[in-house]
Amino acid sequence: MMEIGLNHYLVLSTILFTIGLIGVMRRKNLLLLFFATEILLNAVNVGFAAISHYYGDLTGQMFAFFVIAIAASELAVGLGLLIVWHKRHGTIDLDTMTSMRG
Amino acid sequence: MLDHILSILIFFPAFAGIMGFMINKDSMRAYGTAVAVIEFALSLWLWFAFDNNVSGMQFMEHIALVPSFGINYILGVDGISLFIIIMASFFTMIGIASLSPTHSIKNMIITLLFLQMTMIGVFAALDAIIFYVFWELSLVPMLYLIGAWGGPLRIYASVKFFLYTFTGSLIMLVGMLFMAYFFYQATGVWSFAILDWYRLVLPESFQLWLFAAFFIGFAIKVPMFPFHTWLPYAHGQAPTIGSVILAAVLLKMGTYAFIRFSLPLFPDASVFFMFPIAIIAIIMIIYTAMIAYAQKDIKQVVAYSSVSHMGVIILGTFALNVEGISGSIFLMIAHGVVSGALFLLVGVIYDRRHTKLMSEFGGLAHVMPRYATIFGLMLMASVGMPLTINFVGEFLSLLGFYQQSHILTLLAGIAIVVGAIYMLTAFKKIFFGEVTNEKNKNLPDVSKRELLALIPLSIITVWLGIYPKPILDPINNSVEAVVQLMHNKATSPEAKMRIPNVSGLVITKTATKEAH
Amino acid sequence: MLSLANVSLESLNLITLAPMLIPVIGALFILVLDIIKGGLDKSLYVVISILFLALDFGALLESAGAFSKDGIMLGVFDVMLIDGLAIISQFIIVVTSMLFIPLALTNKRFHEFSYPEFFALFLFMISGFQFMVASDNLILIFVGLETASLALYTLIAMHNRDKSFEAAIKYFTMGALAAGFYSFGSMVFYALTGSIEINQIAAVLEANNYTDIGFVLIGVVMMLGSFGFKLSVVPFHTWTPDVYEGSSAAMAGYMSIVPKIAAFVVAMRLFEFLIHANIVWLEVVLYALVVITMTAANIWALVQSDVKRMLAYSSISHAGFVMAAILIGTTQSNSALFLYWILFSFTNLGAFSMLWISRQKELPGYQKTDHSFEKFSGMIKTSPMAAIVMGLFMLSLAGLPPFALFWGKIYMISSAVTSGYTVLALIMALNSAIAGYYYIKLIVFMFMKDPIESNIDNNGELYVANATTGLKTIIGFAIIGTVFAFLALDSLLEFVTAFVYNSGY
Amino acid sequence: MFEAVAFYLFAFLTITMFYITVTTSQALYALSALAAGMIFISAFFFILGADFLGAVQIIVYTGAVMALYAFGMMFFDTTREVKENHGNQYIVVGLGTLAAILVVVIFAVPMVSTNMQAFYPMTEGAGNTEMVGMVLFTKYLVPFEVAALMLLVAMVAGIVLAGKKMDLSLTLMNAEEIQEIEDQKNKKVLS
Amino acid sequence: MEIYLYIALFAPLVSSLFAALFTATPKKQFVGIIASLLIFTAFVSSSILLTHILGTGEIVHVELMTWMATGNLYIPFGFVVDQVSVTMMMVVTLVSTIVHIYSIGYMDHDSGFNRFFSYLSAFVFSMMILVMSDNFAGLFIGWEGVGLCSWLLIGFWFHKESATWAANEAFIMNRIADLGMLIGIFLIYWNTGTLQYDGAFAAFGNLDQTTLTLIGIFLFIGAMGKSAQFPLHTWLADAMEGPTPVSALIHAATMVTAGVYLVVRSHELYALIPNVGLFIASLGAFVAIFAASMALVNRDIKRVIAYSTLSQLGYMFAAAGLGAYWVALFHLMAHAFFKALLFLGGGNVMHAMNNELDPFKMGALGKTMKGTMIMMTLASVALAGIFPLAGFFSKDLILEVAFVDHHFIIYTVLLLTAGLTAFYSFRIIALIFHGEDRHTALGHHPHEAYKFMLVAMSPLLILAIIAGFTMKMPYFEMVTELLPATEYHIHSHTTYWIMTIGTQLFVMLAIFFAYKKYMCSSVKIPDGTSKMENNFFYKLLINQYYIPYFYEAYIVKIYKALSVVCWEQIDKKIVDASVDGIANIFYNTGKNTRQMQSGNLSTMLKWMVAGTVALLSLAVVFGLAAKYSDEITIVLSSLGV
Repeated sequence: MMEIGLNHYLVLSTILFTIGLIGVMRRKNLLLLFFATEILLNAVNVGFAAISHYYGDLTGQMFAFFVIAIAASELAVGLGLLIVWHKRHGTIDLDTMTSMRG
Repeated sequence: MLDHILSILIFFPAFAGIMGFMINKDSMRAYGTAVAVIEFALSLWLWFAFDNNVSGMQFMEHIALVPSFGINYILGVDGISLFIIIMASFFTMIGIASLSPTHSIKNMIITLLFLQMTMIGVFAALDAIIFYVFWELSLVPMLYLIGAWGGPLRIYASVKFFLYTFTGSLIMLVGMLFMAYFFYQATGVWSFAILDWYRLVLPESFQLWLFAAFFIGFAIKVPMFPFHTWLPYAHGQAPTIGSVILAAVLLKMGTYAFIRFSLPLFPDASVFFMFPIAIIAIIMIIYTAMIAYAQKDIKQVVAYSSVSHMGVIILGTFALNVEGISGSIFLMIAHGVVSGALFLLVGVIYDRRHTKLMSEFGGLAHVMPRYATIFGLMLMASVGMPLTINFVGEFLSLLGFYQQSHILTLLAGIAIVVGAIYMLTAFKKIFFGEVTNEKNKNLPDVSKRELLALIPLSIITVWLGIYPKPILDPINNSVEAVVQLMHNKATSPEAKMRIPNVSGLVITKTATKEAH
Repeated sequence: MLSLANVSLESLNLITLAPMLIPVIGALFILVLDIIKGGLDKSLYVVISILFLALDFGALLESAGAFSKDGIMLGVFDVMLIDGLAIISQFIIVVTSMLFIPLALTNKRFHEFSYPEFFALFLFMISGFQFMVASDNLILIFVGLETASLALYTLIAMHNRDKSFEAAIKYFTMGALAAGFYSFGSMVFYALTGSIEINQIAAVLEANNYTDIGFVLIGVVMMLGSFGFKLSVVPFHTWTPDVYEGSSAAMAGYMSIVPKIAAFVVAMRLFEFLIHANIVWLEVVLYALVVITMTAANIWALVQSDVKRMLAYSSISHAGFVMAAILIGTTQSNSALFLYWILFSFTNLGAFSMLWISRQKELPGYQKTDHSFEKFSGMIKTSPMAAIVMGLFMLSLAGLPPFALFWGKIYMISSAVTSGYTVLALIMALNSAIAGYYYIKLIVFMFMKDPIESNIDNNGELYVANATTGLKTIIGFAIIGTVFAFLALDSLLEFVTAFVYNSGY
Repeated sequence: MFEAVAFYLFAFLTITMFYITVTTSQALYALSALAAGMIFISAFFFILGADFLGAVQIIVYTGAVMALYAFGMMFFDTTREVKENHGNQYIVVGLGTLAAILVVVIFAVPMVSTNMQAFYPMTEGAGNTEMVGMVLFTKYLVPFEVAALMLLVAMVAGIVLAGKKMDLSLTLMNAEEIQEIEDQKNKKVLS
Repeated sequence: MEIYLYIALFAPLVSSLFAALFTATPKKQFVGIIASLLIFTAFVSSSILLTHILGTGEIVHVELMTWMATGNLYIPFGFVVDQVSVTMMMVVTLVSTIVHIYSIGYMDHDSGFNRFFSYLSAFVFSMMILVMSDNFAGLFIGWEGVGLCSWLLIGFWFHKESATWAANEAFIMNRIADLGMLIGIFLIYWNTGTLQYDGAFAAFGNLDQTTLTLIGIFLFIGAMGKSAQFPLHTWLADAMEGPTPVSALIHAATMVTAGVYLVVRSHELYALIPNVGLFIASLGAFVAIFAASMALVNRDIKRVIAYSTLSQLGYMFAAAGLGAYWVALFHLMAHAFFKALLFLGGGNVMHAMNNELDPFKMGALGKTMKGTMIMMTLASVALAGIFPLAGFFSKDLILEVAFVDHHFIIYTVLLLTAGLTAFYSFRIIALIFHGEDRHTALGHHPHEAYKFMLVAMSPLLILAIIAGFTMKMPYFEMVTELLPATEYHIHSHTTYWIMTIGTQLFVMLAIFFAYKKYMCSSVKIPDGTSKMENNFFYKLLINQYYIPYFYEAYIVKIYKALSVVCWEQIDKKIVDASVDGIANIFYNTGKNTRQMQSGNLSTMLKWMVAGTVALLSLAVVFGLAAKYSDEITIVLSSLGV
């Protein structure tokens, strides 16, 4: 129990990922929803770093590195979209965007 | 030119149809008639050039299309398909010539020309995929014909027609793909050519499944009980020309396909399914005849009578002997002529009164004697009066099946009784009695334009009833080849017994002929 | 200490990068051009984009030639993987893009086309897709995917109306979730094998004889979630109809083809080796997903009242149909996938283009959405040519012979038949029949109903309101591709089969 | 021992922080918790010896991402309490299941063969940053460049979307209105 | 000789087509004349053929062309004129010539004059095909052809509901029988390989008894329909709705005897199956008395004559069934003459009475219609079989046949029938021509028919008188060249004389009784009150043993109801509804589940996660199962699975 193995990190990663998923499903405010997607990516990063460490292999770190880059650029686009929407509707609650259905 | 006459026959109407877009609306009917006449002349030429003594395919064309997947453009006719092709072009011709004034006639004629292409294509194709292409394609113009010029329920009817047949043929397509795969397994080459498939002897269990797959496609097209319910709607709602072509040619695709595919490809399965199918055919014959009797609408009577007659055709086909199959092919033509004519006749009064309910009429024989006469002739042909075209086919079909089963033939023979019942009742309701409805008092008799279509049909009805030889001979030759093929391919002893060995019979036949 | 990397330029095989770099250069060129001289007309950008795509096409031809000579090429530290799949899919991507971009030349003005950035993003997106298909490194795939997706979100939003923002946000958010799944899946595979290159993953798993099957499956599930989203597999499809409805018809048409083929290629790389390893679970799950996707999407398409939405569901169904190829996993089925998609791209692009040229800015009262069925009532009477063309596309989509999709369909069903998936083949056939209904529904509206008053008055103006020569040419291409597909079929089939086979699929 | 303590401590912290992020109704709390969580995550990276990654994490996330979010929050005026309509709480059950399954599975199965051969092994004696740089600019050169491309795309996208030109929609305007606006523009240029 | 054969065959066709040209135009006298001439030509040709055959005994056999030939089947249009067919040809052409001429007068005022001749000649043509064909298929052509013409002619006055109804009834009933015939033909083909008479008959010798019996039965079913034998007899009485010349020609002289002709023609078959023959004879005898009983009370002249025809057909079948083919044929011929005469006379009466058919409303017509009266009386005498008229020779011969063959039941029945025949024949003679004048009160002013009509009828009269004693032996000589030449002589002279005289006395007694009952002044128009009319037997007879009602209630109505059920319930509600139902299932599923696409992003995300979770659970289950597969196997096996 005290010896921290790879599995510990993977479980942590999974738990964090799950929290992210809960957030994704629970949040109605888009900004806060985006927070949850960041959590998802961060959770994975923990896993990657841990695997990388236990294998003595750099690939995992590389992946994590790119995940960070991706998270950052997604943020830019996402915020752009939110800004446009907010300008027009004054809200970023996703319950307001249900004009298409069925 | 004869080398490519089939391609010309197929694509000339389509090309003319495209050109038709440029024609002025007022001249459209003349144009359509001209094209159809040329097409008919071409098909007659095909007949004259046809060698009656050859039982195999003639005028073969072969163009590689997708050789790596075995799809090729192969055409050819034999005695089985020749006359149906001629009939298709003939009916398009008289259909267009007798077209009553209607809205958007230009679209209608172009549609008809495309329909003609698909019809001839189906009967000339010798590659399963090419066959399928035309088979499916024929749905589209028909869909439009019913949907755009039909009665109040036209959209329901046309969509039902389309989807029903489409569904069936997709299952058939899976069957075709299987067949090609089996061919590939046996030979290492992909091929969809029907003549190649003929060479393949399949184990019986495969045959049964494939037969079932093909059967669904064909049965819906025919239409066989219980897949027939699209037909009354389609006929009931279609404009006259649509019903005529549907009854005369399109339904024949199914029965033709049985002879072209099911029988020679799956002889054992054919024997296996012979009795179930015969029972279905008998249900079709009697049950639909009874339904026809209960109808209030003339067109529905004719529509259901079509189903009933198709039952006899199916029965003849599954007689699996030369007499029965020849008879069923002849009956296809006969039924085409007669039911086509009947639909045209129904169209005549519909044009005048815009109703098809029998209760609206009565005593028309007083007002429209010529009409009544022609109707009477066709009615008699429809009930199978000897010396009319229908009798030859019905007689041969039933005669053929009698070899397979006595009791079932006896039941099927009830056709001639129940057929008479509904037809005569309908005739009585429309033509006999006093003229009770004011609106009928001054109906004009058949016009020249209508006679243009009806007279040739009447002549054919009687002529081929008296002298069917010109048609029966080529059919006979090809059918003998098919039956022989089936006999040779059959693996189970039951099938060997059921399907006669024609070459064994030839001797006796010449002997009989010499004796006379 | 680290020794300096000693890399020769030849071993990098930089030529493998050429097809991807050309659109990037094009995009940068457009951006620079805009900085130097603003306010240039969109037609210039359209043509520049086409030119660069043509160059791209040339480069692809080059790669194709090289591939048929030398086989699979690896490049730039083995990150790039140029095999048959990559080449065919890039051809599809580039050609479809070339056909798509002239749709910007509309008669009416739409917001997105007034931006040079639109064209730059578009080219970036193409480059992203090309990277995605030309690699088996999960990182590069991920980055390429995100590049393309981010550009795509923006392109959708740039249509600049409420629905398009809504669509973009929905797409974006779900995309972010899918990215999460993707990275988690990659992590599981990495944890299992220590590698993130698909062929090595396959090799290691093979060597371990799939001992940790539970872990493999978790990775597979995550990947399925991610690619299910991209390929709009039910139940990950929910974005599709909304996004199609929200974006312009042209963009919707594009989306129904290009992103999906890219995703298909990756899915093929990722799942094929698992299928071949006889992982029953994956077969069962894929089977179920394929059937559900085909059928459910068809059923929902039946009840749509908007043509574009109907086409959205139909493209879901088509994607499900094609997914079957991955399940079957033979050379024939994989070839069928590409064949199908090539033929589908012509037809679907044509159908969406027809919607695009009939796009109105102000909707009359009877029309609730951009392309409701009522809009097309009696089209044959007011605008016959357009109706016939649209009808042709519908028939082709329904799989009616001899139009393009029919050939794809029979080849696909045949591949199912050949591999013993008889029931699947029947389900595929029956689904085509269900699909027949909604395609015919549009034909019914166009050909059999009476036109709405106002449309008679303006003589069917609305159906071609947006048309210009450029658009008509594209539709012409689509018609030729749809109707005369059978002429090109043989060479196409041989090309595709050879490339797929030589890539080891 | 130290490792274990650190792990559990930071695990607890990150989980708490992220939990707050997804549950709190105060946007500001959420933001702060997220930032804190991110920083705690970088702690794992340091524990695991991925120094460079840890640095990047702090710089990019806490520096750039959080700043952007903060700007966004100010823009959207979500500093006050966020009202969200959480209709169906059944999802929570679903999530519980999901989490449980995942955790159980990963707990239950001890991970993988240990004799894994590293494809890009860490070199003894070299610093993490150095090693990362080595791999990044050889093996992952192309992805790196593509990532740059992606950032460019994101930048362009952000500029376009948030730009002033999006305020007026040519898509929704008819031809006359567009003409009018262009005339006005030309006038401005002329005057 | 072939040319005469063709003339005899095709002259009626030409006549029909010629008349058909004028169907749309108003009445043209010359149409009738030319048609009659053409039929007469046929008669002359037949006569020439007859003399040829009588002279040389040579059979004329031609083959015009192939009709159907496929596979093993070969059916030509072949015609044969031999002793049997020439008899029929003579009867047919002679009676039809007379009927044609008669019709010129009878149809004088009818607007469908030209059409009538067209139909009538067409009938003659069909009948000629029937009798002249040399194979069963050709016979079937004529068989159906006469059915068609009968339909046309019964329904000639198509504005009358009853006429068209009767026409359809006749056609459909005949069709039922024709089905039997068709099956018989199929049996012959598949067992002998040919449909030619000579070929088939030659092959019958090799067939087993069962097959032959089946063939015999099915062919006889065909004959039953055409000859209106029980239970297919109802149409004949109803067929009297047609114009009277039609009744005379078709429903007395020619068509209805086709059944007898078929049996005679197939004598080589029936000779091999005496059991079937006995059945035929028994049925014939039954029909004879059955029909006669209905004729006793009927109040419609034409129906009475029709029943009498039916009864006589019973005689013919009795003879044919007992193997006395030539006797049957001879009676057929003789019967044709006097029965046609009787009908034509009846036609005169009808004309005179403005189509009134109830003899109770006539009476004392003898005063105004002397010629008709004489003719009808003589015809009735002939029918009753009084010496020396035709009926005596032919009918008594049948009685003798039955007697000689020791079929005493049949004999008794036929003898009784002879008495009944005499009674009902003279019942109507008495009611029409004698007794009180009951018609003037009803406003009828009868007049005699045209002279030429009477003249036209006279050959029939002459034949009815002389045919018996002049022709019996020559005919026997001729026809037995082909048919079995059995002479039926009662060996004991005493018995012979007792029988003959006894029969004559019995018949005369019946005539006397009829005159006594119906000539007296007390005869009134029945109004349903008299005691006799309420008698059970009277009711039974007047209602034709309730058989038509039975058919109506239990066959027609049920068929109708069943048809409606098939359509409304089965076809629409089951077959079609299930097809639509399948389509609707899909559509409704779509309708009900489209809510899944709520348009809410949160829901979409939930779906996506839910999908993944579902797949994950599957994965975990599978993964665990794979991992612990050994344990699972142990547990399962311990559970006995």
